Amino acid sequence: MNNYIEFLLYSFLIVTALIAINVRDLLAAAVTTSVFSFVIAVLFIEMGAVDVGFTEAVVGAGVLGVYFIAMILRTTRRTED
Amino acid sequence: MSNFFSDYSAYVLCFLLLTVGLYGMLLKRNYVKKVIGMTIFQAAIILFFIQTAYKADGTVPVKDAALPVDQTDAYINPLPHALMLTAIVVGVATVGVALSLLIRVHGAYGSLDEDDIQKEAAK
Amino acid sequence: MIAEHLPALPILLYLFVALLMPLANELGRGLPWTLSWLTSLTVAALGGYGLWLTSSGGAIRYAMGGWSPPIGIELVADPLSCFFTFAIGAVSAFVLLHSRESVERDCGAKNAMTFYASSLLLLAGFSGIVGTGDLFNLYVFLEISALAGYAVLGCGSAKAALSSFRYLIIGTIGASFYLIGIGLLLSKTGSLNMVDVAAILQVDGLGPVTTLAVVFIFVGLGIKMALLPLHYWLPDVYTNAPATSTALVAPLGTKVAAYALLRLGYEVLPYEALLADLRIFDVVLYLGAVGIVWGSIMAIAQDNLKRMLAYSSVAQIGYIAVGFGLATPNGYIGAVLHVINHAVMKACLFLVTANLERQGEGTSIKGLNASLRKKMPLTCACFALAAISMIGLPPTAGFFSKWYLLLGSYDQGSWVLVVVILVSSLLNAVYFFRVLERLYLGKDEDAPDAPKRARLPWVMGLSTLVLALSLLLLGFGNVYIVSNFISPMLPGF
Amino acid sequence: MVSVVRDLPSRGDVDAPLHRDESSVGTPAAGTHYIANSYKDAGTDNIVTVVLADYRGFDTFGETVVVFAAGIACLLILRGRRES
Amino acid sequence: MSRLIQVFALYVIFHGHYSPGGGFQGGALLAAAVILLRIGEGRAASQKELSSGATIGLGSLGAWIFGGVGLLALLNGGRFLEYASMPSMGLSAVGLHYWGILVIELGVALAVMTVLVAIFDVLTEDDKSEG
Amino acid sequence: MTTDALYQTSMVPLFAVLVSMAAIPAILFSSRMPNLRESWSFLAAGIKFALVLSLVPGALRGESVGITLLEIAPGIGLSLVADPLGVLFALVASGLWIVTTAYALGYMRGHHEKKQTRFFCSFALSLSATLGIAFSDNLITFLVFYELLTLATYPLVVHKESPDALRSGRMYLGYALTAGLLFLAAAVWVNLRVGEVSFVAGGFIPEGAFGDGELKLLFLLFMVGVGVKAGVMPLHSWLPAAMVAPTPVSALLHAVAVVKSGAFGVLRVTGFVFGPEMMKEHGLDVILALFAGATILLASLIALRQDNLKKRLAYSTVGHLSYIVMGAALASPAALTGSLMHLSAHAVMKITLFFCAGAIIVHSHKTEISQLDGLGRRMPWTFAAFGIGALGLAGIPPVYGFLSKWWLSMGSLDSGHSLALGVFLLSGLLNAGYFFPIVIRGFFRPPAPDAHFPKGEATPWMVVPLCITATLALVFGIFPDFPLPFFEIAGRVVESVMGELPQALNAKEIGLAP
Repeated sequence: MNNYIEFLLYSFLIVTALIAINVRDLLAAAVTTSVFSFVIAVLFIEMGAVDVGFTEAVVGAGVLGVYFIAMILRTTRRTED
Repeated sequence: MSNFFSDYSAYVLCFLLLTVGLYGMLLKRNYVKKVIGMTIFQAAIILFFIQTAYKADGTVPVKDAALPVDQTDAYINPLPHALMLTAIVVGVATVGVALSLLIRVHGAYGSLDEDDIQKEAAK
Repeated sequence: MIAEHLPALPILLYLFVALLMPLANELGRGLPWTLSWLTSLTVAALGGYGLWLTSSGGAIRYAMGGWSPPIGIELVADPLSCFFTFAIGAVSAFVLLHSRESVERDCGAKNAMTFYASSLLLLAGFSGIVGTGDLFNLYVFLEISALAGYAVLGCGSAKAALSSFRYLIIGTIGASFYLIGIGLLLSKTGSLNMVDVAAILQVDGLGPVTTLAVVFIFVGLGIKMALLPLHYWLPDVYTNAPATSTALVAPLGTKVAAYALLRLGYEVLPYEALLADLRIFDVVLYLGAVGIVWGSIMAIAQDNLKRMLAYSSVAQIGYIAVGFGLATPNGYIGAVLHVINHAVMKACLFLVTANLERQGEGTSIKGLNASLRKKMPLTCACFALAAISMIGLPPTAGFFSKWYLLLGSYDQGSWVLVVVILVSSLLNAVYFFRVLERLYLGKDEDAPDAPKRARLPWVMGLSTLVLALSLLLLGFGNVYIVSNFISPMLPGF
Repeated sequence: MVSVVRDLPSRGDVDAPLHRDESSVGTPAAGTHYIANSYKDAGTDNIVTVVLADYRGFDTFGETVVVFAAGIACLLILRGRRES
Repeated sequence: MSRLIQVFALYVIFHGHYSPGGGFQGGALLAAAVILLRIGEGRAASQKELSSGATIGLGSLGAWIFGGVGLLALLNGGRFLEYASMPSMGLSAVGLHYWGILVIELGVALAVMTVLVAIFDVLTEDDKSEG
Repeated sequence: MTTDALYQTSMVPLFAVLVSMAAIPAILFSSRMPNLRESWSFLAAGIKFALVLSLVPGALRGESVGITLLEIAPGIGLSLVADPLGVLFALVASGLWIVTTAYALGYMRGHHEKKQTRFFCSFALSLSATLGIAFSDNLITFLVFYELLTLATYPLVVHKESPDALRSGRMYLGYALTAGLLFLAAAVWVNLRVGEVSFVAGGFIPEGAFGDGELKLLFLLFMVGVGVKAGVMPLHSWLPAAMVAPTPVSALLHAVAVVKSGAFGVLRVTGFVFGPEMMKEHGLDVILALFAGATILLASLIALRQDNLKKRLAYSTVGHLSYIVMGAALASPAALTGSLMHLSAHAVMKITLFFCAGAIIVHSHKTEISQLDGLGRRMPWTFAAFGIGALGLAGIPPVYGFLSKWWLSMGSLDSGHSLALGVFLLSGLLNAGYFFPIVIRGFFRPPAPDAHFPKGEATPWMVVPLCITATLALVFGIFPDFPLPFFEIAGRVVESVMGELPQALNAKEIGLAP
């Protein structure tokens, strides 16, 4: 059972990572990165690293996302790849 | 196979995420994508550390009245966790600096794509 | 008191003063500048004191927080680390002393505080790398210095920001590789303390995981020290950054990474296995040799003086790598000595370019002409002296590192290296005399209507001069330095 | 690559070098030491907090400095530009 | 909403001794609260909460609180950050460690909050003169 | 040498080296007052010569005196020691510096050269370096001053700052720096294998420290290292190019100080590093002799074809330097004596010729030999001095050059390399062939119709020095030990290196020496 949840998380991580890297809209990429961070935070907690997971959730999904968005709004959403 | 999955799959995931991150940092032409690659790369490293700390049947490293601390195998190893807290902070800091550099770059070149900027710089 | 806390003091001093900068800025406009170079000077004094203490009394170990290693973090002051601390303090003191006007020009007078805070954090990171005895702590300081480094290299022009960003990406890869290496090591040894890890690896030997860890650590630090195929970030960064930043980072940054590699390679990772099974020293050696030739050739092809110096740095790092890879006492001595010598030479040369920029001369080599010799005789003389040292003519400092590297090459019976070292000296001569010729012999083409510029401020001249003269001092003092400070540190070969 | 993965401790292996009581040269292994002693040393339940703030407090000081450095760095990069 | 986060953040900081959490997470949450204010209610309103000019100064103060604890131990004859060597004020060594950790967590929280806000501020700052 | 019984500590060699360096600040500060500036040069030259003279009695007793300043590499001191060979060279260099200073004064002012302060500074520095080379006690000290000499003479070579001069300067640097590096490579190697770098009369490399092939390689490294400055073919081409320098530079540096330091280096390396026995044992003498012999003949042949006066002198220098090298290669007592005497003889004679060339250039602005027809009658003193020098270089008695050639020829016989004798004789003929026409043109050809010769002689500042050196060439030819005991010092050197004096050919018996 545990294995299945983990497998789901794993696949989700890889998919979000690939989307974040490849999506053509930077804003979407930033949001996907936040999602990625959140999912990996869940994985950390699942592995017993509660502190790390908590921090990753606050930072990766929260602060970093805000930074990315603030920066993208100030510059450009456009990208070639 | 299921044995391999439960034993080593997290390493494989780390490796895949490292590859994705590295691919983003080195081969993507857009600078924001490079930074995103960087966050993925760092998350993968953190995952690796957390993975090494894990103990089968271990509980979170917070003292539990029911589990005496001299049963050290009952608690997950706290050392990598502590290290990774630092590493996460370092990661955020790096991304912050990277983004402010990018704002500066965009202000002068009007783009965040390496190709455009190289064209601009060659002018 | 001071002796007891010696390993921690330089780091703490830099950190605390850096943290004071916002306050200092409120108290007085020139205060950040004054504080920063005074701090560096104090650190140099601490380093000197530490040298004196440790070269006779042995290493001082400092258990942070009172937790004895491997439970807590340990700092170590031994002759080698004190020597580096001294070098960091001394070189940066003069660069910072020199910097006031350039910083205000490049970053704006209002932002001088942030520049000096970043510089001090950079130096704190350097002295932390040098002083720490803990693998993860080293990573933390690596990142402190890296972040501060991206900042000081990326301020000023947009070009600087761009090259600094590229450096950030590659630098983060380097640091992350190092971190992966640490993680792999940790998973096999369960320890982060350098002495402890060394002992454990001595017993356990190299397995597949530890081998991979070694590779990651070497590649990571190789990026940080700009070893040949990993060097491509360097020329752009050094060329575009503000003058003071380059003068601060170029002499020290790559050297500190080299120091870390030296420490880890010889004292932490199992040396015999690295040497015999992995042959990683040979790899470093040949990369270094190729770097020497490649860097020198590229330097010849440059027209921008700063870019030329940057490529010359690539070549000089090659020397250090060669000394490191030789894995003989003489090679080791040569590498360490060259770290110091090159730091002083490069700091001096970059200060010269800063002086040129200050006087509005630009740094295109084609644009230099003999009128400079009359306008800035001191700067030109310093350039000449440093150039002679770079070429490696006796009795300047550069000659002696070459001497030891040659001895080491003969020890190894490596004729290729002897030839490389000799040829590179000639190549050095080619690109430095090209500049010297223009400075001293070119036509006196000062446009008659050129605007009169104010004289160079005396602190700028003084700093440049002190660095140039210390090249002679290092040259004549090399035996003293080697026999008192470097030889006691030789790892078992 | 496979040999490396095989050489890594398998998931949750309590006998991995990281989780031993002492290292192969007899020095205490830090992780285990932390679990056993943190409450005794600092009276704090959360072991990670103790490791972070006490045993490896210097790293955390470094971490705080990194944060500060990032702040300073952003200020310098975005505000510090050549006055032309 | 942002008040709620702030309360929660304080809980996180102070409860870090017993459950997951601590200075960094709490600081980050506080920062998130302030940033939320900046986004939601506009810059001017949130300046009352935490003014942009004070951020870096307060950040260095936070780091100084951390370092100050270390220095206090050092000056009192111990090693840097050796909490047991701080002036005891009637506390046992364990108690000193306990309080030492709490104080430095506060320092970390202050530093992290202010600096994260500062970074946000400069990232969203209007361009004064570009080029 | 520092371990010799006959060694004494003394600061004199150090002072002798430093005195001209000490003059540099004085020269710099008085750059606005040419007269004062030049008197500093004179003063330094005088003191330097006096200091060297004070070392002569010791040298005649075979003693060496000196001092080790500081450890420059582990176990290797920066040592300045005056032994007979060093004193011999120092005597030549410092003695001729006085004359050259006077001459340079006339030349530089007559030619209205620019940047005279830099000129005199570099000149003084070069002399310091030359004396440093003379008094170096070990390979590293030698190298230090050798490189210093390269740097100090570079500004002199490029003095004109014309594209031509710059090209020559680069060429000179390229050759000299490469040489220095090879020398360094050799020195480091020796240091590592033997653990010793101090010169010892008769050689200090023990048999067996190097394999035969290695020894040949080492010897080649050393010979290229010192051979560049000594102009041994094929390493000579910088020397004719360097003739773009002002004539006093060509005179003192490219006939005496720089090139002789190369030749001196050959003597040091063959006599004091390898030693004559090892040279013979491994056939090193043959290698060196082949190169030297070829250089002597080829350089003379090329000189024949040169029309530019200074170029012809330069090629003649290349040839004559190899006389010295040849003497060192033959390594018999007589040959070495000849070699040492030629060191001083060629210096005195060639400097005369260069002085004459400079006087001609400054006074009549003629640089080509074909333009000199009839000029001798306007400038009789100059051309007479030229004639004396030319006679000497061709080896015709009673000029000094005859003596050195005589000893060299004897040496080629008693060392068994009689082929060398043929080389010496043939080259003597060639010398006559390229020098005499100049004198003959000057005195006996009618001037070309469009030649505009000035009236009278050049300034006394130039004529007097060249007459002095010409006279010296004659005096030494008749009394080889008067006024300076060159012959006797040479005897001491030979004794220390070879362990014996030239036996059958004792000078006093055949009446060639008092």
